[in-house]
Amino acid sequence: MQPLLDVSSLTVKFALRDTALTAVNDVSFTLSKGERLGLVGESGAGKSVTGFSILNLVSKPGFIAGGSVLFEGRDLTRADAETLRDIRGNRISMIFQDPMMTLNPVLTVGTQMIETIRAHKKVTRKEAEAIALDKLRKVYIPSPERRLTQYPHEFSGGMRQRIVIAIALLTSPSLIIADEPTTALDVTIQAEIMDLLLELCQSEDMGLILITHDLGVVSQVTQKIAVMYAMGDTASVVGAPLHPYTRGLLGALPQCADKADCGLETVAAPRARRRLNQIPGSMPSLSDVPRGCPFNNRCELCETVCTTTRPLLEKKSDGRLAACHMVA
Amino acid sequence: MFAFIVRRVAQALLVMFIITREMVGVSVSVKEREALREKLGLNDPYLVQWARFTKNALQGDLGTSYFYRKPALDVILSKAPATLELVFVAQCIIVLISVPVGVYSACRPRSVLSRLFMGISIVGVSVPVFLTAIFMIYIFSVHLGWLPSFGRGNPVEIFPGWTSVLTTWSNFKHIILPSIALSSIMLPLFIRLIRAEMKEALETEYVKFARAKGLPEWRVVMVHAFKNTLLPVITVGGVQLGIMIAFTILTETVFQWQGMGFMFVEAVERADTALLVAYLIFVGAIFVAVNTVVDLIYGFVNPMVRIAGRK
Amino acid sequence: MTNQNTALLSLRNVVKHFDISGGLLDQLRLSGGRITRKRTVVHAVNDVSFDILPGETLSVVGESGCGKSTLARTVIGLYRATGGEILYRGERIDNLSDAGMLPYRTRMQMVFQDPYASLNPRMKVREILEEPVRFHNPGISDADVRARVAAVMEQVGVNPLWGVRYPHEFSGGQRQRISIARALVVDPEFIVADEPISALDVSIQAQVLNLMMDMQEQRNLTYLFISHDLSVVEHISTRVAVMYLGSLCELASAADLFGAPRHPYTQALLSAIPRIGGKAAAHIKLSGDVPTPINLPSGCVFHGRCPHANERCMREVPKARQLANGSLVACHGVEEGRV
Amino acid sequence: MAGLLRRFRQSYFLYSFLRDPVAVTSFALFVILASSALLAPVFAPHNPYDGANIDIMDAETPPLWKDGGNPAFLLGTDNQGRDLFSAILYGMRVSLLIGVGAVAMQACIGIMVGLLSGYGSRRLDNILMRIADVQLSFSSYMVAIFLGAIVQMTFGVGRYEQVAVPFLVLVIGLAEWPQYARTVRASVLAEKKKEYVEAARVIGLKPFRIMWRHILPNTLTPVLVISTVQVANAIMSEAALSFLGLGMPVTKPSLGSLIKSGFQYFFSGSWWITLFPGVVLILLVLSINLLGDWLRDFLNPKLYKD
Repeated sequence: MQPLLDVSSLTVKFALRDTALTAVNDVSFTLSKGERLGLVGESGAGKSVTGFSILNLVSKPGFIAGGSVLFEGRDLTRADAETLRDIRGNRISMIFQDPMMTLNPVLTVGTQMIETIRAHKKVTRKEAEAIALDKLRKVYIPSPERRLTQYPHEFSGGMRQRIVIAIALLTSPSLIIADEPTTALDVTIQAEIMDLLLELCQSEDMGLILITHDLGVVSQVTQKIAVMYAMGDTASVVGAPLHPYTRGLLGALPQCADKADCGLETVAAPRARRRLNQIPGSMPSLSDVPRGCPFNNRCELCETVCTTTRPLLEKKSDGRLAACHMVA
Repeated sequence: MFAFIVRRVAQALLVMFIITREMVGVSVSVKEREALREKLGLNDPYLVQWARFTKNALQGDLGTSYFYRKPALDVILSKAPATLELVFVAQCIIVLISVPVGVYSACRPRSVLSRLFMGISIVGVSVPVFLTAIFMIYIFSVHLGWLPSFGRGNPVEIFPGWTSVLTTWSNFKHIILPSIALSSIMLPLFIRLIRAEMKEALETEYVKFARAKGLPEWRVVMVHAFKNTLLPVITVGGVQLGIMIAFTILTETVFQWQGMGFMFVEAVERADTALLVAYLIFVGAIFVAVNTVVDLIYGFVNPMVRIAGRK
Repeated sequence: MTNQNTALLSLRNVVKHFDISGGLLDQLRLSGGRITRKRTVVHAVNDVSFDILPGETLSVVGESGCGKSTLARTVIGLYRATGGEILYRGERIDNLSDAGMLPYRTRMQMVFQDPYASLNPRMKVREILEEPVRFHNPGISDADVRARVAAVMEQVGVNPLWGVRYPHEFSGGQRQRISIARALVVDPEFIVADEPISALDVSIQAQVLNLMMDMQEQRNLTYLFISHDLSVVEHISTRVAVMYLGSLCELASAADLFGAPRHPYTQALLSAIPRIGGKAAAHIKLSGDVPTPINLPSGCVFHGRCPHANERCMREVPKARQLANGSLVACHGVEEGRV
Repeated sequence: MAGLLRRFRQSYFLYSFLRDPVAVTSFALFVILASSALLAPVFAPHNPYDGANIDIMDAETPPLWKDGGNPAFLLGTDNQGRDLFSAILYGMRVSLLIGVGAVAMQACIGIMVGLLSGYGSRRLDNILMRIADVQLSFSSYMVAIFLGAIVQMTFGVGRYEQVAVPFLVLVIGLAEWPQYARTVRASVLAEKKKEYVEAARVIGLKPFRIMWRHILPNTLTPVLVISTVQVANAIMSEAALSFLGLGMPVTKPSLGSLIKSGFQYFFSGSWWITLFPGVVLILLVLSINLLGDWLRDFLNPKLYKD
């Protein structure tokens, strides 16, 4: 059976005056129907760009320079505008980071919902309104009839994100791409929204790509995790990470330094004042990513081969994928 | 809403106070000053003068024009329609051209046409109104002979006291050049403003979200982006309208357009102070009125202001 | 409550309100044909009392808008408290003039959240670091200033030779080191850190946290650490204070608070932290949203969302009471043994 | 100094300037115009201020290449027989002087008011901004025209000539300062919220020092950007006033008064008296506007993207 989404060797570049910077280099992953994937990385790792390039929505001056995105067998990187428009918001929906910025401040919530339905389905306003009300109930918005006529600023942050989720659900898509959906929200609200998202994905059998920097969130919601570092894809799973970057990242988390339940055997034994395991240096900027493995200048396992050859994502001994020369 | 109205009125009074205060003491010339002073009561303290002036002004008496030997307000009211008509037509030109051009060049910033528009607009900002007017007269009236070079033709009275050139073609021809000249200075500003705001709106998250929702492109541009662009454009538009009334002075001088601006320059030459004062007060009043209307429209377009007003 | 004499800093019923009603005109409202004057006041911090002991790290956690940053700025003297007292080693500092406050400026310093906004973009790093030294030590020689600044830069892990650069030439983590260095050059004993790592990436967060802990060890610093990240707080703190809507809910040692939270809000907050490998479904669901601090709920500020709220909670503001293990909890339910 | 020069030569500023042909061309144009204006006494073949030099018989001589042109007068003469080329150089000098002077004055008042208003108490801010509002609600032209009329009336045309330049600087300066005040105030308010200002307060620095040393340098970028546009506007304002007969007198002409003096002869055939000063005025304003445009794009990275 073919997967729902098959991203292979996706490369995204940004055109500057003289050169093109590579923002996403040769990223591959697949997602089957109803599956949930976490895309994790620090800021600048290219995870959001990857999310947008699935819908072919990379904003200028960015462009998809290579690879393919097969969705239900169709390559979206080569699809024409009409096909793309038909898939966006219909088969694949997106949820953005900041619900404050995502909803248009001068249009009512009702307008923004109904226009989405009518862009994809031949229905009357009345019917569209009924669908909108139904979805608002699904995301537990109280008194949805009244809410339809209100403007976004009349809602609280958590409510707004529920509305964005309701908009994503309008056309019953088979895949939702959520780009940091809870980063702008408070902890308690964040937990509610993640619960809601998980519940809806399970009940509607929707696929989910969750883009986030929070390993904790991802480990609770998704079945697969891909970790990105400086435009690359260093996929592995949190349970017992293979790639040195993922291990370092986990070791840097206070909750993993404090507790031993992260499945991370190799984290250095906590010193006197529970020093955190730190990755030295910082993420390279896109204009000076090192040759070879992009992580080599911060990696403690680095050898000569790492500075010359870029490691490819491959199956390691226990069947997991990792892009690293030093992991068997 | 209440605070808004109170503030507007207070501001208007302040503006009027400053105008009138500055002007009440102004006299005609050194020679005539002393004689006039006593007669007009200019030796009274300023506040007394001001109070008297304001009292008269509130009763519609802005003094008497020396030259016309008529109440200044009457003179102005007879000239106002010509100026307002000119401003109106110029404003129409600005809206009709700046919106499509601004939106287009924001959507396609790299296209040849956009660059051309931008190039023309910066040249447009750099040419003074009176030079545009002179050059246009030379080309279209003197050289080609297509359009009349000055005056208002034979305006038709459409209401009592309101004569218009908009009703017949031969009259309308008179307003073409002046209104283009008048719009020439503001048009580039508006194109650039709409383009800049539109470009900003096109890069917002909600426009990206609208695209991700699969909306047709025209809806993304005209509903999601353009509606948000309107807010700053309306605000600036209100201020610019006031400035445009000031520019009518130049335009009307070149085209000898029988409006308030032309009258103002004549009044300066004739040292007709009462008329000058009345003119400034009248223009100030128009300005305050326009700004109030603009604020109301702004509140109508922007849901956030509407809510704040409701509280 | 701890003895006043041993505390480094004591807050006594500190209140901070902001009047955001604007000018007189904005306050006037036309209601029912009559003009009324209405003030809009943000109740950012309400009646908060606690002590900070020398050498400890006291963290204040809470969701955005709970007043934790306002509290930090009131303590350091950026805001003037509306009510209550702040004592530094037993001396009142909340009512001092700028001149009177000057001696305390070298003893208390602050580290800010945004590494991009907290350094003046038009000043070189060296100028940024030298300014406080020169200001507080008039007549100090250039060589001494340089030596002091270089020593601190070395300590925080920024090469002193980079002092000639401007802030924009540094990465976020390095800037935060410079920001810490600026606080340290005057050799303070108490540092208020307002979300010092929340703008940084995870791998950089660890670097900065380690640096802060190292500095605390080397210089025997006391921290007031403001954060919304509970796992960071658990890691770094001696004691933790939880705030909700400007009020203190619970204050306990880190082990007690994270091991056995008593206040219903603390319980809900802790259950919401996404734990790696944990189960998502165990969240305590809170109904509704955080009310605005403009119109505070009556009684306990949490009653609208609290699963244990009863009639008394709506009526009466709970006082912080000390439990057997030394924790402070402000909850009628805990007091009555319901929770 | 040498180090500074080297740093300038390697700077991104110079690099992107040189890569933009429009910026380089307009800069060159501006330098040529400005230097020939400043050195007018050197370049100009005649002194238009010297009445002894002017012969009314030379009036309305067409430019050199037209029938009846006189080799002594490259661009012809005006209605009084002055050499137009010399008059333009001297006139441009007056225009530039008034433009730069007026902007310097606007900037001084505006920056002071903006700083006080942004960093001072809310009451002071309210008062200052209300004044600026009132000032703005009258467009600068109107204020200038009105004051011009008053001053000309009180001084009389003869004495007005002597005070014309300082008066125009004053009137255009006074008319437009709110632009600066608002720009500065807006960026002071934005900077004031930033944490580096709070950090300076935690150090214990005095408000004046924070305002001067920390906030002011960070508000200068927008000031620089509007300054170019304001110089162009001031030159245009002066020209407009002169065109209405309220600016520079014909005996000491600026570009605007040259255009005015030629206006009445324009349609009777002597087009050059208006055309040449007009073209120079347009070129001068255009070159400044283009430079300002480039500077704004350079300093505002958000706009720089396209």
